[in-house]
Amino acid sequence: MQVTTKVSERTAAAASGGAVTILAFAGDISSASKDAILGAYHGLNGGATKILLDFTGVDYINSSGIAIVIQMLLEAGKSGTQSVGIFGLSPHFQKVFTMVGINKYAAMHKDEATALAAA
Amino acid sequence: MQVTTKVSERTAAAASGGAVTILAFAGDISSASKDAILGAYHGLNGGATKILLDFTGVDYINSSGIAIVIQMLLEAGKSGTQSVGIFGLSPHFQKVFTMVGINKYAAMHKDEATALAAA
Amino acid sequence: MKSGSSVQVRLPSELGFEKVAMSTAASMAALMGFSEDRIEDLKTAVAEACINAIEHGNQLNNGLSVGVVLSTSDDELVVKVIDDGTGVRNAPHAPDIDRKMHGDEDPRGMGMFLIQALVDEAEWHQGPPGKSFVRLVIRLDKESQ
Amino acid sequence: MKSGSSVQVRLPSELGFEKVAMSTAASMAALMGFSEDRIEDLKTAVAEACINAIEHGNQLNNGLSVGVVLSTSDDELVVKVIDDGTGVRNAPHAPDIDRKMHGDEDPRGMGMFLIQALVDEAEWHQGPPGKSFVRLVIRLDKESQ
Ligand SMILES: Nc1ncnc2c1ncn2[C@@H]1O[C@H](COP(=O)(O)OP(=O)(O)O)[C@@H](O)[C@H]1O
Ligand SMILES: Nc1ncnc2c1ncn2[C@@H]1O[C@H](COP(=O)(O)OP(=O)(O)O)[C@@H](O)[C@H]1O
Repeated sequence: MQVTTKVSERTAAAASGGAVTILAFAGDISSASKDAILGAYHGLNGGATKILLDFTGVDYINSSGIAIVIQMLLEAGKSGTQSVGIFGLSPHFQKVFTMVGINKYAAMHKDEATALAAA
Repeated sequence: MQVTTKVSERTAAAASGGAVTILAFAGDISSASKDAILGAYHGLNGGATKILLDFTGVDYINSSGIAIVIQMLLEAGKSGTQSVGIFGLSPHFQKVFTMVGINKYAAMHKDEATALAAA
Repeated sequence: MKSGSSVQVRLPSELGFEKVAMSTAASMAALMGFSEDRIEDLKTAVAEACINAIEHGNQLNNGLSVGVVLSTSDDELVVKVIDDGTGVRNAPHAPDIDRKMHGDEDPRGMGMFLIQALVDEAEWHQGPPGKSFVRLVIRLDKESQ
Repeated sequence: MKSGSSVQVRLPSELGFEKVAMSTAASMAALMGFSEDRIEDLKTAVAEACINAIEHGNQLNNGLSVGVVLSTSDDELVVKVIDDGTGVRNAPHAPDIDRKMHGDEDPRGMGMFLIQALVDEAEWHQGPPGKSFVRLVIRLDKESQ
């Protein structure tokens, strides 16, 4: 049995002005998360150009779940207008995300404040 | 392999005046804790009449470990001069200590501040 | 998790390893959606059952192992802790703290009581060597004890 | 823990149960005194090895189970994850994030790479059914990766 992923959307103000859309994940990030994550991403309104992924509520992430995050970054990259940042990962998963190279396509921040300051 | 129990001693001021001796436990409380716990208790100087046991740093306690705490309370009871209080237990272990009746012989407090206020 | 999934663990008859069974049981209960409170109850019950199997059932004999079988059904988690002893003859009894505090009762002897108090069902079965076990049940619809 | 103690786990071939093996391994490593960092590394490696055994080795077949054997020696913890498949033919390769981001490489395919990157030793053995396994080692004297 895989634990479901919950995704909630909120907006915050970027330090540089303008709005940032935050997708906050809770539960596990695994192969079972595809619909939840890509569904939430596809449901964002067209104007969302600054996106932050909040992993604070997540404690288990496996490589199939990371592949879904990469899939989303690929789509964001294709859009040509969206930038995606990441925060709230534990030090272990910051290391894992860096090992697979995600940091090259999504800025990784410690927490929301740091992420908004850079956005 | 059983995890060792570390016991450290400190003093604090009781709300009612006078000194309180705090024995702070860390590690596991199991059958392997006998020497650490009773040793620390026997090593207290004779003037220590108000004693607090601090379980904040403990996350595993089993029934053999609880038996050692009871042994110490028995000796404190026999002394005729020592009172023992307990703080820092998780809600689960507060329940377990209450189930076996320890609360009848040692006042149980949420944290150090509450315990010192009552001491 | 399909109803009927089961996980088996074999532990050495060495004190300390009850913590491994405790973690396995906790993570299985978490998968099933039990609350943190109930998982804490289960952890203590499983630890006490394993300690008894290690100490009393297998008498700390290195050549024997303790079996832990965790089985799920729709609404309950059943944990069997199996040892190579001849089983428990006595029923669990509540500790008498007054007698303990006066030295009239062994300060120990609280394991079976805690097991029974913390889970929804606890049954001890005497059997031939390798077949004595205690069977613990916690139910999803009974979130408070 | 005596050197040479071992714990065995059998899991159903069902995704999600890798988390149970992960907890078992984590608690065994904690007993041995590994740091939290190293335990996190081990957890991810064990989870990925179990997922591969469940998905690729046993192809999610309910009738097959995944074996996890955790053995301690003085300074290392060895974890074998055994499935009923014919084993892995390919060596782990580092993901190429640029190719993945351009759709030229499957976004998946990072499990074996992570396993090898996170533990001190990882070896894949092809064997007859029930004998294919990956063997992971973490060492106590190597606290940083
Ligand atoms: N698995 C077992 N096999 C044989 N005897 C057991 C087992 N579990 C418990 N017992 C018996 O029941 C008694 C009470 O057990 P318990 O309440 O857990 O307290 P304790 O282990 O501290 O004595 C033990 O002393 C032992 O004689
Ligand atoms: N236990 C196994 N049994 C058979 N094949 C395996 C096993 N583990 C891995 N493989 C093969 O190696 C490939 C790469 O595995 P991995 O790097 O973990 O990524 P992924 O599982 O995402 O494909 C798998 O797609 C599979 O073909």
